[in-house]
Amino acid sequence: MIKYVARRVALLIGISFVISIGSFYLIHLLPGDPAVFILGTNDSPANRAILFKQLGLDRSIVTQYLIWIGHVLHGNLGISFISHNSVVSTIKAALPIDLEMIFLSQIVAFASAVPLAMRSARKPDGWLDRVLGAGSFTLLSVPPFIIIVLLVLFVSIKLGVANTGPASFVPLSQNFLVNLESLVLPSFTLSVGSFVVYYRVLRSDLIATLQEEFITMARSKGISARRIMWRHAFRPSSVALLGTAGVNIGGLLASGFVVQYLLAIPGLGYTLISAIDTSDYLLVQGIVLVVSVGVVFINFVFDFIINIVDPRISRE
Amino acid sequence: MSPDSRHLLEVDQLSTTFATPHGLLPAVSEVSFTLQEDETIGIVGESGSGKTVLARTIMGLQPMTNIQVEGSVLINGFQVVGASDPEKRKHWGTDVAMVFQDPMTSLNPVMRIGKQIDETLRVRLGMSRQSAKARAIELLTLVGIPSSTERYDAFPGELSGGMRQRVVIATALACSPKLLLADEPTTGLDVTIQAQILNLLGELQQRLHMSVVLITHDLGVVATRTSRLIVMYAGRVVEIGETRDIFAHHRMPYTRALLDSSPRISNPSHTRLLAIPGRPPNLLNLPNGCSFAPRCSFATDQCHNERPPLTPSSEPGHSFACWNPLPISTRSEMS
Amino acid sequence: MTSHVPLLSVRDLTVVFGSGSHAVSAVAGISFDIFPGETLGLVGESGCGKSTTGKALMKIVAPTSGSIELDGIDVTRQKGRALRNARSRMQMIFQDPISSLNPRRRIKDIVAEPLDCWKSVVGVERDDLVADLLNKVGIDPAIYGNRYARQFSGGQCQRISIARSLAMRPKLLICDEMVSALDVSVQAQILNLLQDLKEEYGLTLLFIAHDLAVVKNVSDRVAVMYLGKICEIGPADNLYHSPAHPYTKALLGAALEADPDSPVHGEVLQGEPPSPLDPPSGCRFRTRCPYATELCANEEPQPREIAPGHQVACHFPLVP
Amino acid sequence: MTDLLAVEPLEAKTPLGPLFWACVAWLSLNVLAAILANLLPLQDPLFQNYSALNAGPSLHHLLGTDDLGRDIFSRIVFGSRISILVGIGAMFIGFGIGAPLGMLTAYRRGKFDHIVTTMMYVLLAFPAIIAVIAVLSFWTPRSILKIIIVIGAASIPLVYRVVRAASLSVATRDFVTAAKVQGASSLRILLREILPNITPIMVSFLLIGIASVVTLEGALAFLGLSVNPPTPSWGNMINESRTVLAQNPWLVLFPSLALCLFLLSLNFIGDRLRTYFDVSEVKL
Repeated sequence: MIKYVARRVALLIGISFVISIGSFYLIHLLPGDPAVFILGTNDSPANRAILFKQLGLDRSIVTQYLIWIGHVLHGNLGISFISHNSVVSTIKAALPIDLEMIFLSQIVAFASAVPLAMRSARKPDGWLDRVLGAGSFTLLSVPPFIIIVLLVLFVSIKLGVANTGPASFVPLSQNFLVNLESLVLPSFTLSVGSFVVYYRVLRSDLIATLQEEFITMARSKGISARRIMWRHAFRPSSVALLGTAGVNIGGLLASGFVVQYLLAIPGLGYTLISAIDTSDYLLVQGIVLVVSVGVVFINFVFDFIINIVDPRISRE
Repeated sequence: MSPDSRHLLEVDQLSTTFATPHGLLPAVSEVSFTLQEDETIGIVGESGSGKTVLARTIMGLQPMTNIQVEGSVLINGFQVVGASDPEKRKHWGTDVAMVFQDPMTSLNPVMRIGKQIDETLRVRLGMSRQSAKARAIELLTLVGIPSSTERYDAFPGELSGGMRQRVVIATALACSPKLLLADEPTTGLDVTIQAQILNLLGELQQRLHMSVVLITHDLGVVATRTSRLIVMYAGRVVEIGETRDIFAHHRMPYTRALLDSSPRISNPSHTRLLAIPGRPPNLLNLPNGCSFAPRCSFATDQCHNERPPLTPSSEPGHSFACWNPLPISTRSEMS
Repeated sequence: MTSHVPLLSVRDLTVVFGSGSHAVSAVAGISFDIFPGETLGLVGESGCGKSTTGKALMKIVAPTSGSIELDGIDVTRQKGRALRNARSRMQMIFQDPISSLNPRRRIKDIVAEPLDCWKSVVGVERDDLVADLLNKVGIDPAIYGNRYARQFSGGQCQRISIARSLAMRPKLLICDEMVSALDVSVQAQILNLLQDLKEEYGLTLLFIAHDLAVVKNVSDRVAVMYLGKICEIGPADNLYHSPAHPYTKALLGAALEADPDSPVHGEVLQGEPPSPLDPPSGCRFRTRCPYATELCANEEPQPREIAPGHQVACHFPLVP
Repeated sequence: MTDLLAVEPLEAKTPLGPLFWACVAWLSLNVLAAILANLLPLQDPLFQNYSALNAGPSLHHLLGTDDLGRDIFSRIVFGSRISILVGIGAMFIGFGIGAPLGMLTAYRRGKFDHIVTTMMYVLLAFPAIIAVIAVLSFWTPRSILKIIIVIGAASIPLVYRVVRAASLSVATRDFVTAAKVQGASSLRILLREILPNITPIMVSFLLIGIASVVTLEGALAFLGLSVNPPTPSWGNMINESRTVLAQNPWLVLFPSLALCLFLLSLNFIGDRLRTYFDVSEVKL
């Protein structure tokens, strides 16, 4: 187990290293002189000197990377020449909104997917299973950007529900209830995609597990159906669910981008798209780095949980 | 067979039929037999003979959908056929328990073995956490698991096949059942381990006064360890009687064929086996008469058209289902 | 019936899986000969290395050291075309009949596969040969030749496997647990078929199985393996009648006969085989052996002849 | 004895069903319309009819017009070209590189497999969508070819993983060993023994993969990171509609419907094929 964790940590560090190289190299994808793009309209000799010092643009590419990663490891992602804000403080302001949205959506998704998958698995091909099967399959084909547009169209515009439309976001620190209201549609949109995937994965694994011999064995001991479902079937069936959830977090961030973009919620996605629009390349680079490492780290945490849930995995 | 001993298990005209997309599949048809206290009965048959389905039907473990069970199964006075799951739960574990074929799949892979045993004790007997644990360790010792206190916390994956089967037996015995159904308990285990497990089952049966139904495809397993024997073919009992009578004076050609086609250690090498041609019938498409007729060298028109009933032979309790039985005192080439 | 020049000669064969602290010697230095026309049975419990031995002979797993000579030619270091060539003189039949055949191919193509690989026979001649092979194993090529493998039962699949393995007219056929997945009645058919074809094609067989009765039935000589080593090898009737190694005796004592009058084994071998990761010093069987002494722990017993052709690796062989 | 060798009938498969064929028909119609868009009697998707701004469905404009008076029906047909082109193009790259690599490593095993699989695992951990957005925002100016290359490259590890897992479950079976033993060459084993057994799962994954790529392209277009207006695509039509959501809901409903039906057909066909060929033993 310790060996397994050590191997995973090594892999995590390795992947983060690869991500840092990728993020670093992004600015060199710009055609021509990166300084021109980064400085944008603020291209003056003075700014140019600051930028060259900050990024070491006149040095070799390896030295540039070492300078850059040195700054990054000290928590310094540079200062945007477009907005004149530090990249780190911009990210710090935006990130909690994404986390709140993801948190809310995951609670809804798990709380609905787990019990429904259990009921479906108990009677595969029963009416509930058929309805949920067809419904979840259809929802699988509706991208989040369509869901949110339709929700805004029907809920905010046609029904006129307050605090749900575009630009109605209120920060958590300002007003808790209004904040929740303004996040209902975005979180719901994110939870739909998650629910569909979690429900389908857990349902099929539960059905497979319930046919295993050890479930028959548990029944023959005289244990109730409910206890068998929770104590015997759920845990071995949840490995794929947790794996999917870990991978899904990356997808959630992307869906979050779309939702924030439409509703002008100043999370990471909205910030990212605005930065791309205003050619604020240092900010884009910073967000890409933070989000990528964050997603990889979340995956790592899920891997770790899976290991605790199913001891067979680290034993191989 | 003293007349005053009780019948612990009474199976009467039991049939189990599955509804499949390809039609009705009669896995078990009109099986009847009884079992006394402390007795061990063997059920032998090849794959598709219905022996495993029979065991599960006796337990009442079959799923409720797409299945039709007729007849009666009385265990210690409890009617299993038609009982609801909550009713059956009260008698599972305490009246009847089961040992499954594959110890690799019959234990929960993500639950410590001790927990799998004391779960039964706590749920069924209402024992406290501590006393259940103590009892579970006792049971592990009883089935011959060395250093059982440490093994209590092991996961099934950390144990060998033989050890796992011992754990399965310990779990089955947790509530001291009166009847134990053992479905191929040693298939897949090595010969030396198989001998250990069979000896263990024999010992426990005597010590705990259980009745045992031993289901297997291997005539060697039942030869010395059962007092009576049932031979099944295509879901039906084709011969039943005392084990010695079946081996020595079998009347059904299938029983003979089964004995003749098994290789034996006592035979000189390169002994030509008397193989049965063909293979077991498709249960979805059974012949009208005797199911064995298409492979039988004695088959007549009657065999192909009319199903033979179980007919008593000369020994008490010995019956066979055949229109053209082997003459009474033949013994096959084996001895 | 057997000549004195072995067809296959194996010396000090070892197969090691993994490396470092995870190294497992699945086969730990075994030597034996197979003479033309005979059947050598190889028995042992799971994990003893008998299947690995068969795979190492076919070079499906790479032997770590030792030599394998087929017809006087060392095939151990052969590679590429020379190896493929050597393989056509040795063939193998596997345990799982269903998994041995590609479910998406017609059986006549499956049987023809070796011929197509080698382009040895083509056109009408090829089709005739395939038909002949299928007839030999009791499958009518006109009716069944175009069916897919997944439509056949286990016994039938094993027949098709046999037909395929005979296509290149191999000298040596390695049968790895080929009947253990089959029902008794079907198993007897396959064993009889194998016996018939062995005579017709003049085959030499290495018959690997865990079932002592089956091995006895088909073998001229039998080798018993335990934890990667051969502990006893000798003529089948002789070895079964008077086993000299305590393990052979225990194995035979634990075997079940379909006879109510056979003795119930009172004393069975206790414990389980030790982990091959960390085998015992000296004799590998000593941890379960009732006769083990200090000598057994200190010194590994070497095979020695106790009767003509009967060798045993034990310091204290049982005398009949 | 031969007369007793009864051959089992092939397991009667449940037919693919009318819904499956309806999806195939719908998909074919989409693809055909996209290819022949220039030849069909459609209005110019860029022509702005100022006399009919934000008009609802009518005989002249079957699905109405947008805020610039452009014909929605025509724009949907022309917009499908982008989605279909990106979907097929990206999967061409993904399968072209990922599939042979996956088959090879699964068959060969050993060090080579270990290195490639670890590398792919690293790439897989990198959130693909963010990588795609990042590269597209820096690699300017954007073009449809660049979008195809970036999405295609991001899909390689996914395709690799699926194909390798499928090949591995085949390569470890005895018939592959048997072929080796009979002297078959590696190429012959890959093409004759392994490929036919993984084709069903590859086809099914290809369809579901195209659906995912089309969704991703839609999201990129919605964020304004795909092809630039005025060239229509399903994603940027939905994007443009959001400013006039209250006035003209048709503008969002029709392209959304077109996209969802397209995705649903792909997913449904892929899913049905998977159950039809019974490839459930290989986990995706």
